[in-house]
Parts: sequence; C-alpha cells; structure tokens
Amino acid sequence: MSTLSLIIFLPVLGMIGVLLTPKTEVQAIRRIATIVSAVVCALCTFLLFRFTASQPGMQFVEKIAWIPQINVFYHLGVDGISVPMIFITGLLSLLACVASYGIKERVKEYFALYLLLETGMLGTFCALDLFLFYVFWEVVLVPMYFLIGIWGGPRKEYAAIKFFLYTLAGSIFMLLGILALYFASTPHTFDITVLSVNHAFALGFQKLVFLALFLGFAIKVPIWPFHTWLPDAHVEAPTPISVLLAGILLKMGTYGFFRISYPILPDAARWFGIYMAILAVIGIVYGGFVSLAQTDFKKMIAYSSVSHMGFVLLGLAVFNYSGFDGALLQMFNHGTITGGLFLLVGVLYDRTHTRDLSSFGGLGARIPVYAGMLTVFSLASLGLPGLSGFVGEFLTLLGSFVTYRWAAAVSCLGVVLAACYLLWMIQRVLLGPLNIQWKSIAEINRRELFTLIPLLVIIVFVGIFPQVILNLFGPTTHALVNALGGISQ
Amino acid sequence: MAYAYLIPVFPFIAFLIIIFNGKRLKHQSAAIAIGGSLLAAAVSTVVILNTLKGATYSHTFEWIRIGTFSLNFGILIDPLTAMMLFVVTYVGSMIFIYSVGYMHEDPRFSRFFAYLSLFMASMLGLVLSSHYVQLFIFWELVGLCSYFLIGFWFEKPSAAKAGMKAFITTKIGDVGFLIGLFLLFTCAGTLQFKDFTPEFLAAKTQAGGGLFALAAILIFAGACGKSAQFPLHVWLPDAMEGPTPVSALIHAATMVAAGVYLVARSFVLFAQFPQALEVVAVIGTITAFMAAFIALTATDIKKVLAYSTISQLGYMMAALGLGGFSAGTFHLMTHAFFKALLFLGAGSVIHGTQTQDLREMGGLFPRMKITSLTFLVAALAISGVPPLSGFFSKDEILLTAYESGSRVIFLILLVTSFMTAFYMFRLFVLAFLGKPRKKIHAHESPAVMTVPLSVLALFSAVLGIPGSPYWNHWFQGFIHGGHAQEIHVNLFVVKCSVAAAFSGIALAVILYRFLPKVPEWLAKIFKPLYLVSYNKFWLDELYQLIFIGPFKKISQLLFRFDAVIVDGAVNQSAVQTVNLSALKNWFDQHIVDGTVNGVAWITQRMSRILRKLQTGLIQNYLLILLLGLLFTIVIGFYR
Amino acid sequence: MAETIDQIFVLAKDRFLDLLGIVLPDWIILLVRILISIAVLLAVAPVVMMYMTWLERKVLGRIQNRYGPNRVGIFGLLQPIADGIKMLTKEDIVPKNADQVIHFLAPVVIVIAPLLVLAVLPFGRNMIAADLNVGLLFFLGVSTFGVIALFMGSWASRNKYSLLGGMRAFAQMISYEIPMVLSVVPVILVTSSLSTAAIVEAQLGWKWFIFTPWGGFAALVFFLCGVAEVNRTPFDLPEAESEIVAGFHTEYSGMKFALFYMAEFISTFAISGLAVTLFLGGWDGPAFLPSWFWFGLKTFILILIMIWFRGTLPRFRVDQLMGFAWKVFLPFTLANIFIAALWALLPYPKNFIADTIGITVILTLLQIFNRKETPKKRKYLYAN
Amino acid sequence: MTPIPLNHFVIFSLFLFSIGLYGTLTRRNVIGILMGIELMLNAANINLIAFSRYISPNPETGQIFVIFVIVLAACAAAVGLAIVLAMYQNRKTVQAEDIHILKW
Amino acid sequence: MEILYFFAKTGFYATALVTLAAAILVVTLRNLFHCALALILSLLGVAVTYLYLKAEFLAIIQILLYIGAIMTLLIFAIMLTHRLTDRSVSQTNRQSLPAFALLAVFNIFFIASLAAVPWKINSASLAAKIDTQALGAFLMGPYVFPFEIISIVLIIALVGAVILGRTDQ
Repeated sequence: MSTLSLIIFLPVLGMIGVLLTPKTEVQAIRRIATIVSAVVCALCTFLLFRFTASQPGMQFVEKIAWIPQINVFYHLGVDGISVPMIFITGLLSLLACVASYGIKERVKEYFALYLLLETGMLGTFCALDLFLFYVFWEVVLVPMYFLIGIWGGPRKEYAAIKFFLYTLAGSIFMLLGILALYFASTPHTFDITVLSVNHAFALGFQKLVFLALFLGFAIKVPIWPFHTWLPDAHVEAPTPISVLLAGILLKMGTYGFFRISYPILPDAARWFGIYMAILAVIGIVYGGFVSLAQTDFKKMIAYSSVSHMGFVLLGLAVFNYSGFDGALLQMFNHGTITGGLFLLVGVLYDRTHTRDLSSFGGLGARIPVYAGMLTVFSLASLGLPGLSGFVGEFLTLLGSFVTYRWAAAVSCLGVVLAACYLLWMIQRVLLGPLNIQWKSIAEINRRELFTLIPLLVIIVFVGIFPQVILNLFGPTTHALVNALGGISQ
Repeated sequence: MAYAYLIPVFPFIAFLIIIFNGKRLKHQSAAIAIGGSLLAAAVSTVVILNTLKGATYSHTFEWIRIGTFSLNFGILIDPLTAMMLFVVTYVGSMIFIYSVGYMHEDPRFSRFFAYLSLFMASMLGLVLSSHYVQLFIFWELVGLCSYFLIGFWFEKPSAAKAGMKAFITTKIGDVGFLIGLFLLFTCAGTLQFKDFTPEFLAAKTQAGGGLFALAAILIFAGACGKSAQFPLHVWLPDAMEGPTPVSALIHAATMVAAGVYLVARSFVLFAQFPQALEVVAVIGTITAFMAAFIALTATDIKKVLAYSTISQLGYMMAALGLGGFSAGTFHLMTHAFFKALLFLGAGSVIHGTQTQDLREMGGLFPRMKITSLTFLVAALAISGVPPLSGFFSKDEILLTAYESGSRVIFLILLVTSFMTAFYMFRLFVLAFLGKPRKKIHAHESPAVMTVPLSVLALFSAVLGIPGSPYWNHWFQGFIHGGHAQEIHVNLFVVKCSVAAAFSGIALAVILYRFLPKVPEWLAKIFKPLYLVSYNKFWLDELYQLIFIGPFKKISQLLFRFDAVIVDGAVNQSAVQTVNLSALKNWFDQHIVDGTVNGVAWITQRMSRILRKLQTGLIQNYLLILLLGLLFTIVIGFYR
Repeated sequence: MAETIDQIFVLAKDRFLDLLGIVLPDWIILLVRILISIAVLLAVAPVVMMYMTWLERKVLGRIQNRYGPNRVGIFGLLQPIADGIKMLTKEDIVPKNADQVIHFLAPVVIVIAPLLVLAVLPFGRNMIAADLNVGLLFFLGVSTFGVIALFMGSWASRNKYSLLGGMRAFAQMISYEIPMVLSVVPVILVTSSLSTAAIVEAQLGWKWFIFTPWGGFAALVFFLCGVAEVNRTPFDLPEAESEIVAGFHTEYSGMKFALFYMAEFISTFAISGLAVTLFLGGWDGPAFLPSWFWFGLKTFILILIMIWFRGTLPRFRVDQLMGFAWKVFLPFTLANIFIAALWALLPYPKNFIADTIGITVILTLLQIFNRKETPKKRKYLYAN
Repeated sequence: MTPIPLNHFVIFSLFLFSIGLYGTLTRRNVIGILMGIELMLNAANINLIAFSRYISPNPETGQIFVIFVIVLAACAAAVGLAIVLAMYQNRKTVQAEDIHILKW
Repeated sequence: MEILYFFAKTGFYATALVTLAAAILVVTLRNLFHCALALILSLLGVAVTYLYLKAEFLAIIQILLYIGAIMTLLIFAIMLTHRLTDRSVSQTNRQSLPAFALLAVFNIFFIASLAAVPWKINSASLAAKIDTQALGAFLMGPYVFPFEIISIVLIIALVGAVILGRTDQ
C-alpha cells in the first residue's frame, strides 16, 4: 500500500480497533486513537520531507479504477498545495486527539467518529477525482455532525443540524457543478488533472459551474454571508472539534478553489475575481467588527476566523504569485494559530466552565504560562511580525494591492480591528484586577502544553523563516497562476 | 563592521535567557539584561568609531522570494544608524542600570528585564534595518514591547487600557505605513533603503510623482503613530502608566524617536516631494505647539514630561519637514539624553515620594540633592539655555524654520520654546523648591539610580558641543555622510531663542515660587484657554465620540445584523422549508398517498378473491406441482 | 501334521463336498458348500453362547467368592443345557396391550444380526464363511440391526421401562458406533483393504496392530466401544435392573427372552472375534498349535476380560456415558487416524517416535479439555 | 447369461418413486412425509447406479453421486427433523395441514 | 450353473416385489412405527438391489447409514405422535384419490415413453469391477472438490439442526 492510501485509511483501521475495544477500556481506546493519529502524523511529516517541492506536478500518485462504468477512479496525489494541508491535518489531528482526553462520556463512539473524521479530511486533501473528492467531503460531514451533536454544548443540536444542513446544501450545489463538469467533458471524466489540462469550456458554462462550486466551497470557508453556521458550530463543539473545524475544515473550502475551481475553470475564475475580492473585503471588515462585539470567547475567535479566512479569499481573488502564496500560507497559519487559540479557550473552559469574557480578568498574574501562550497566539493571530500570521497577511495584502488597491487598503482596517478585539480580549482575560472567583485556578498542565508547543514552534518558525514553507508550495502555485494567466509577481 | 549583526543579538539572547528562566534567576536577570545591553553598547561603540572614520556597511540576504519578487533583508550602517545606535545603546544601558534600583521591589522583576531586553533588541534591529519591511517588522516589535511594558502593572485597569490604546493607536498609523509601503513598492519596485537615491526617484517620477508623495505621506502616518504626532499622539500621555524607566527609554528617548528616524531615513523620498514635506512640517508644528500648551496645565509630573516629549518630537518633525535633516536628527540625539534624564529624575522623585502629583510635592531639593541637580541640568537643557545641549539643537531648528521662510512656523516654534521653558520650570519649582505641600517621606534614591542620572546629566550638558559652531558643526557634517555643511550662525535667531528660554524660566520661577496665587488667578481669567489646555483639547473625548463609540456601535450593529438578518435569513429559510414540507406532507398524505392507497385498496379487493388459492397446505401445492409436471410431460409427448 | 490339524475343518468340508460331487450337479455342490458354512455357524454359535453363559457365571462366582453353577454335571457343565430346556418349556407371555406382531418379531430379528456377522470372521486359516471385499463394513453395518430389533422389542412391549431401556440403548449404541467405526479406520488405512481375511494376512508374523502405538490405542477404544455396543457392564444401562427393572426385555419370557440373551452373547463373541481379527493378529500364532485354536484362545481371553469388567466395575451414569463417547473417544479416534497415517508414511524408527509424541499430545490435550470445569469467580460489572 | 434389463431397474425405481411421492402427497403426518421423501431419494439412487452401470462409460460416477445423495439425505433428515421438533415445540402438532400460518 | 443365475435373477424380482410391497406399506399403514419398520425393509431391499448392480460398498453404506437415520425417525414418531392407535383419526388427507390418479397417469406415460427408448448398453461398464479402493481413489481424485463441499454441507446441516432443535432455556 502506498503512502497516501496508508495515511488516509490508517485512521479507519484505528476506528475498527476502537470499535473492537470494550467501551469500558477508556484508556485503551484513547491509546489506540492517539497511536494511530501519531502514526498518521509521522507519515504526514514523512510525506512533507519526501515531497519534491521544486516539481509543480502531482506526486505520490495512485490511480486505480473504482467504478469503471462511469469512469470513476480511486485517484490520489499531492502537490504543493495539498502537502501543507495534509501535514497540518495530521498534526492537528494528533494534537486534538490528545486534547480529547478531556472527553469523559461515550469515549468509544467519540474516538471512532474522530478517526473517521480524520480519514475524511485527509482524503479530501488527497483526492484527485471529483467523485472521490465529493465522497471524502461528505465523509467529513457525518462524523462532524455527531461530534458536535453529541458532545457539544447546550445548544448542540441546533448547531449540529445547522452545520450539517448548511454544509450539505452547499455540497449539493457542488455536486451539481461536479456533474456538470462530468457531462460537459469528452470523454466523460471526473479526473481533476484531466479536466484542468484538456478542457476549455465556454465562459458561460464556466460561470455557472464556478458559481455552483463557489456556493459549496463558500459555505465551507465560510465566506460572508454564508458564515453564520460557523459561530454556532464553534461555540457548541467540544474543544478538539473546534480545533479541527477551524484548523482544517475551513481550509477544505479554500482548498477546493485551488484544486478544482481555478484549474478547471480559469476564465470564470478571472471573471469572478473582483466579486470574490469584494466578498473577501466585506468578510474581513465585517468579521472584525462582529468579533469586537462578542462577549463569548469562542464566538469571538470564530468570527475572527471569518475575518482571517477573508484574507485567504482576498489572496485567492488576485491571481498573482504573492496573492496565492499568501493565501495558502494564510490557510496554513490560520490552521495553526486559530487551532491553538481554540485549544487555549478549551484549557480555560475546562477550568472555569465559562467562556464569558467579562467574567475573567487578571488571570495573567495567576497563570503566567497560559497567559504567555494566549498572548503569543493572539499576537500571531493579529499579524505581529516575527510570527507566522504576519507573513501570510503581508503577502496577501501585497498581492492584492497589485490588483485591487482599494481592497487591500480597506482590508488593512481588518488588521487594526484584529488588534482591537484580540488585545481587548487579552485585557479582559489576562489583565486588570484578578477576579477573585479564579484565585485558585490551575496552571496549564503538561498534556495541554504538549498540544500547544508544536503549534507554537511552527508559528515562530514560519514567522522567521517563511521561505522554507513558501518553497514548498511556491512552484505549484506559480504554475497555477501562470495557467490562469495571472501576474507573475 | 561585519559583526554589527551581533548588536541586537546580545539583548535578544538576554531576553531568551530571562524569559525561560525568569523564576529561577530572580534578580540575577538584571545582570544578564545589563550585560546584554552593555555588550551591545560595546559592539556599537566599535561600529560607531568605524563610522566616524567614514566607513559604511551594508549586507543583505534574501528573506522571501516569490517568483521575481524578493524581500532582501540586511544590515545598513551609515551615520544616521550610528547616531541611533549611540543613543539607544548608551541611554538604554543607563536606564537598564537605573531600573535595577527602581524596580527592585517588583514581583515581576525579571519579566521586566526580559521585556526591556526584547525592546532593546527590537530597537537595535530597527535602526540596523536596511529594508522598509524589515524596519516595519521591528517597528511592530518595539510597539509590542511598548504594549507589554505600558501594561506591565496590568492589575491596574488603567495600565492595561493604556497599553491597548498605545498599541491600537500606533497600529492605525502602522496600517498607513503598510499601505504606504505597498504603494511605494508598487511604484518603485523596491523597498531597499539604499535604492532610494535622488537620481532613482527622479527617474521614477518623471511621469508624475503623485503616488510617491502619497506613499511618503502614508509612511509619515506610521511615523505619526509611533512618534505621537497629532492626531495620533493621544496614546503617549496614557503610556505613562508604565514604569518610569520604560517611559524614559521607550516613550522619551528611543521608540518614539523611531518615527523621526523613519522620516529621516526616508528623507530622500520626502525631500523629493514638497507636498509631503509640507505635511510633515505642519503636523510637527501643530504637535509641538499643542503639546506644549497642554503641558502648561498638567499636574502629573510624568504627564508634563510626556507632553513635553510630544512637543519636542513635533519640533523634530517640523525641522525635518522644513528640510532640516541635520537639525532634526541632532535634536533627536540631544533630546534623547536630556529627556531620559528628566524621566529618570522624575522616576527618582516618584520612587522617593510615592506620588506623581505635582501639587503634592514641593521642597524636595534638600532631601534629594543629586536628583534635583541633575534634573535641573536637564530642565535647563530642554529649555534651551546655552551652552547645554538643548540650546544648540533647538537653536538649529529655529534657524531652519527661520530660514525656510515660513514665519508662522518660526513664530509658533518660538512661542513653543518659551512655553517649554515655562512648563519645565513650573515643574521644577513645584517639585523641588518651596515647602512640602503634603507630608511626604522623601528620600534620596540609591546609587544605582543616581549614578546613571549623573552620567546622563553629563551627556545632556556636553552633547550639544559637536553640533555647535565651536566644533564647526561637525555633527551636521557627519550625519550628512561626511559632507561638511555650511551653517552660518544667525544671531537674531539665537537671541530670540535665548530670550524665550530665559523669559520662560523667569516667569515660571516668579509665578510659582513667589506668587503662587497668580496662576490660579490667571486660570480664572483665561478660563477657556485653561480648559482647552487642561482637557488636552478634548481630543480623547473627540476620538471617543467620533471613532471608538461609533466603532463599538457599528460592531454591535453588525453583530445584531449578523444574528438577525444574515443568520435570520438562514434560519428563516429553514423554517420556510419546514413549512413547505408541512404543506407537501398534507399533499402527500391526502393526494399522493390517497392514490397509492386507492390502488392498494383495489388490489386488496382483487386479491381477496385470488387468495383462496393459497391453501397453506404444502401437499396441495405439491400436487399442483405434479399436475404441472404431468402437463409438461404430456405437452412434450404430443408436441 | 500340524498343517493337517490346522486345516482339519477345511479339509473335512472339501472331502465331504468331493464325495457329494460324485452324485450331484455343480450348482447343488455350490449351494451345499454355502449351506455347510451356514449350518456350521448356526450350530456352533448356540453352543458357544451356552458355554459362555456357563463361563460367565462360573467366573463371576469365583470373583464374588462363591462357586457358581456346580450342581448339574461336573463343574455344572450341563447347566446351560438345563437352562435351555427350562427356557423352551416356560410359558410365553405376551402383554395384552402389546403390538403382537412386532413383539414377536423383535427377538427373531435380534438374533439374526450376530449370526450374520459371524460369516465374515476368519476363525482360522482359510476358515472364513464369506470373504467379502467389504467384510469389515458388513460386520459393522449388520451389527447395527441389533439396535432396531432391540427398539422394536422395547416399543412393542407397551411398558415404560421397556421403552426407556430402548431409548437408552438407541442413544448409547448410535453414539458408540461412531468411535468404533473411526477406530477401525486406521486399520483400513494401513492395510488398504476392507476384507477381514486380508487384514489378518497383513498382520501375520507378529506384526499385530496392537503392538503399534496407534493400534494399541485403537484396540483399546474398539474394545471398549464393543463392550458398549453389546450393552455389557459397565455400559449396561439399557437393562439396568436397579433403575428400569430389566430394560427392553422386561416383558419377555421363555424362549423369546432366551433369544435376546443369545443375541447378546453371540454379539459378545463376535465383537471379541473382530477385535482379535483387527488388532490381535486373528488366527496368527506360533505354528505348533492350529490357527483356529489361537483365534479361539484370543477371543476367549477377551471374553474373560469382559466378564472381569462385569465382576469389578460399577455402571456408568448416563451423562458420563455419552460424554465418554463424544468428548474422549471421538476426538481421540479422529486424531488417531492422522497418527496412523503418519505411521504409514514415515520409515520405521521415525514413525514410532512421531506416533508416540502425537498420542502423548492428544492425551494431554484431551485431559486438559476434559478437565472438570470449575467456574471462575464472577466479576461483577455493575453491582458491588 | 444375460444381465437384467436396464428397464426393469428403471421401472422398479419408477414404482418406488411413485409410491414415495404418493406418501408425500397423502400423508398428514410430517414424519410420514419425510419417509416418503426417503423412498423417493432411494428410487433416484437406484436410477443413478443403474444408469451409470449400464450406460455411462464411467461406471463409478453413479456410485459416487449416490454417496453424495445419501449424505445430503442425511442432512435433509437431520434438518427436517429439527424443524419438525421446533414446530412441535411451538405449535404442538406435526400434522402438515395444521401448519398453515403462511396461508393468505 | 445357469440355474443359479436364474435363481439370482428370480431373487432380484422377488427383492423388487418385497421392496415395493414394503414401500406400499410405508405409505399406507396407519401406525407410524410400523411404517418405519416397513421402510427399513424397503431400504434393505434397495440395498440388495445395489448388490445386483455390483455396488457392494453402497449396499453396506445404505444399511449402515439408514439404520441410524430411521432409528431417529422412529424416535420422533414415538415422541411426537400421541395417538398411534387412535383409529378415528385418518392418517391420510383428502387428496389421496387425485394423487393416485395423477401418479397412475404419470406412470403410464413414463413407462410408455420408456419402452420407446433404445438404451445403448455399455458392456465394458457393465463388466467393470469397482471395489471400495477404486471408489476411494475417485473420491480423493477427480471428485475431491464435491467431496469437500459435501462435508461442509454436512457440518452446516449439523449445526443448523442443533440450533433449530434447541429449546430456548
């Protein structure tokens, strides 16, 4: 079995293992899940190093006929766009798995679904066949629904159903788009690589299909105004699931643009660029403003995701090197940073059982290590130079400035707003006089620290040496830009 | 020179050591931090000495490369850098030493030194940068340190708020800076400092330099934020919530000067576009006057100094804006020393009296002799009393203003100079002379604090000399890269300056030492003016009214919009779907299902007849089967 | 001389047929040849049976420290004849509710089977009534007829004890038949013949199968199954007098009862004879005595062992009885086939070792699996 | 000597089969039906052996098939009787006509 | 010797007659126990028929296996029928007459058609001697696959019977 299939289906094996374990053996279940996730993470890292970055094409390709009657292939492969995503998926899955030790009830089901989710996410990033892509895309949906709906907060049912239906509605459009592509191609094919190389569709058709796919991806990203499921889902989901939701699921949407919409529908993409930029700018500013109004810690970060993913969309809308690189880097960074922030919220929530920002205060003196972590992650989120967030935003803005000056200029307001809400959050949580209620709050423990340190290392490393990761996907994105006829800068 | 990169590295290493071992190190962390800064100072000294010989140095490496676009960071050392290195490392080291005494009792002692070291490293990185983006990175980092250090006593809500205010206000400027950088990059295609030569710019702007000018103004917006220029100056007075050494180092001597440094660094760019220079000059002048005016009525010792700083920074900006590159930078240097001294002196006072309110002080001179004397030196220097350093630098600025032909600016600056002398000595008199207004157990600070005071006093006194006619304006030549500058002394300007200084001092001493009732009386007479000054032109309130309030409103509004309209639409669509489903359900049950049931009913009727065939007896079936078999055989037989 | 004595019965038969051949046609000679064998068997069998009863009573008596029959004739040698006369003259009672026909048929049928199987026993060299090429199967197949007859009798008696006995007999005999057949399979495997004569031939010259590891154990199993097949102690549950009066023959008396008795004893004899044939070399023995003597000697030794069993062993319990067949004999005999195959495949010293190891392993495994199970201490998941 | 004609075997087996079928069709008792089926199977067996002996070039095939049929008959008997037993336990009857829950 | 063959042939017809008579008893007797006994007789007759077809092994196997099978039947007959001697209950259902008629027609047609078939007698096969060893070789040779399948079927039937027959404790 080759690497990609191994990576994708190892969690399924783990799931079977978990299912075969008696549900009273909580420790064993956790251990199985952790070991499987760790192995997957190791394999992803291995993939990262084995990947030949200088080559823009697909690597580690696996292609087996699956449903030959309708030309469906089990076609996997990675390029510079998917490798960082796979890596971050593997990593966050491991960390979130460790963070899941806090789950106390129905552990067996939880980890089984969790591993299934992991398979879905990894598969989505590896699939090169639209059909397969869609299958994995939906595989992600179902366990997520249960994970939110069973282990979530007080309004979990509402959030889960909203998430599920909303995303499903998007996927339906996506499916329509996929089918349209299938029937428009000769010979009928689902193969992304074939579709992107050999087919030049009429602009009108492209527009329609792009719109359909856009709806599917936009809801997942989420792009304003399709974002309202996100705060609900984030707030209600258990911490590790929030991490995965923010860290990986949102990326699936933008990844879809990179992987499907752009290569296959280049003309429509250029045509829609300006509208996407508008939506992105609205998202950035709007998300920032709404974050500012939040009193719920998690909800604030959820809305900040709207804002930050807006930057990704902005980078996507500009069709030049720095824009695309920035967008991809921003995806990667958002995964690490927001993932870390959600973990930190979880740490605090475990101790205080509240997420109301106004009920904290002065925790910085009581739990300095936690405070330091929260500060660093927040600073990374608001784009402090030296940490990874800055590089992504900088490149995105630089790229967008070339194409849409006004968009970049207005988006800068988002940067200020990010500083506002994040610092205000820090002030309300860590600074000020200590809320006497939390005078015996426990410091972050070793397990929680273990989940954060790798992210921290990545954030600092990417912040200081961004070229390393830029080299990873640069050739691929540049090839994509060239194929789209964008600006090579 | 090739070891110049070590300069920021030393403090950074100190930072790393302290931040990760803070609990263990305790007070030893101070030693590490001071060691780091002194090593930086030592290396800087070597670098400065080399620069004095006329050497420059630049080294670049590639940080990001995307296609043809690349960001080449590096180190650039020229006279301007050397001057900044001198200021930062020397003043910084003094303040580090001073802090040992000042922060001795603080529970987060080592954290403090960690932040200071980080700041030191970032600041040195800033001045060594060879690239706008690199500078921007360190620019943000010093802002971060400023944020940490202002909010150092974060248990005080005011301190926490002040930190945030500082960060966000400067961030607004920074965004302008960033956009300016993008614009500049789009126009010029490079952001390397050394690429910006007059010839290059001339070539680039042949078609028209509007965008360049805009870029320059946007970059100046960044400088505005950092250097607390109007209208972004509001954060600096609040920043006094931080520990006094911080105020001295960051908010007086170094970081706030970074804005001036930025303009100086980009001077070639600004010089190319008169519009940009005009903006700088006007903003600088407004700031200088306004801040001085506010300082007249401030009662908090540190606030007075803070407004003084703003005012002096305005001076520098005005000088740069009027084309006085050397004047601005010269004042930057001298100001750094005497303002640091002033803050440290104030710190010593606060340390000794445990209060910051001028109205509660008085008569400290006998009890804090060294502090008082050094403070006096600094006050005289800032007031522009010859031959102290402030006199020469300020004089040159006034000269520049005078020669630029803009009399309004000259006059305003002159008045400002008068006011400077006045408020400084108001401060001095209220704090050190007379009798104590309240029972305070004032005492002299320990040697670890007074020695830096003395050293700084010495510098404050003599640092004007290199730029004075006595040294033949050596500094001006040096800062221009070795080209000796022709500067003639205008005695009229000197007279005006000295007159303003002395009159201000005299008035202050008379009013506050000998006629204490008069100021109150004056305040009543000029009530509107007094209120304007006392309430800082109501700028904070204004901002609250037109920016912060609406922002909060907007965010609340958008949140409600999000919850009601956007989410409402989503939910409403769900509800409508459910309603529609109910309708369909009715249709389904009565029409569709009715049809189905009807068919079923008919089928049932029919089958009731046919089911008689199903006897349920297996042998019956078997018999029929046999019959069938027989039938087949017969058919087969007679076919 | 020894040769003559050895073949004396065969020679006698041949001479007689030669004499008849002078006057009668061939086909009658052929018929007579067959009839003579049948007649001899029919004549000898009751005699053997009669003196087996005597022997049993005598030996049992000695085991129980008494004399046994000693009044009629010397050592009571005429006792069986006296008994026979008594049986013939006793009243034949048929229960009123009984199924007349079947009640009558049962003892008739039951005696047929053991008489028939005698046909394939080689009593001596060339002394086999019918050398069928499926002789062994014939023996096994025909002997099962006894069960049917037994059941017929038990059912027809309309007596619940009879029926219970019949049921028991059925269960027991069907169960024990399986290991018995399986224990024979190794012999067939090694000799690759079903003919009893051929099997004996294969063992000539002291190569008796009982001396091989698999053969020894197979013989043991076969013999014990045989004891069970003929419902003798300790497997005599169908007629356990302390439990179900007299089992299937409760309602029989007189000659019918005697027939049941006869069937049992002839079966005993036949089973012993077959055991001898299969495992003890049949008529093989030192040539100084005739072959039929050796056969008789070995057979009677086995019969004596059965009597010895009866004198010393108590009866099995029903569940133990069934368990013994299914849990011990069946797995062992199955494995034994494999072991015998090993024997046939490997050269001499190796196969001995392999077989010994194999049997040890099987016995150990059987012991482990059949160990009396002591239930584990129960772990309570929810209660405490 | 002439062998017994093949047709005699076939007719014998035909009669045996018909009798078995008759029993299967007319017996009310399920066990009786099973007996009828046994008869039919035996009739088929006779045919198998007879034809393979008389016609087929491979005379052993018939016998081997008969072995299989006997085994299958044993299986059928075992399962069938188990069904009868279960039926008796549930419905207290073994009469074929009483078992008609699938009727209508 | 001819006369012996004649006897033998006569023996076959006698056996056939006995077999058929017993078979008729099987399907007509009221008492199930008697039916079973008649069945034994009938099966014995079939075994003898096998002997006439030179299938000794099968003949023995027939006896060996069917005795066990029929014993089981008997047991069931006894266990599951309450009124063995109750004459008021008919043992046959109401379709005996149509069944008989149909079967008669069936037989007539069959025999009529049989007479028209000219069988090609294979004399080599007729003379061939197939002993048990040869059968075994065939079973282990060309027919090993169905042999194994049959054994699996047997196991399945065994397990199935056990499960079906188990009473729910």
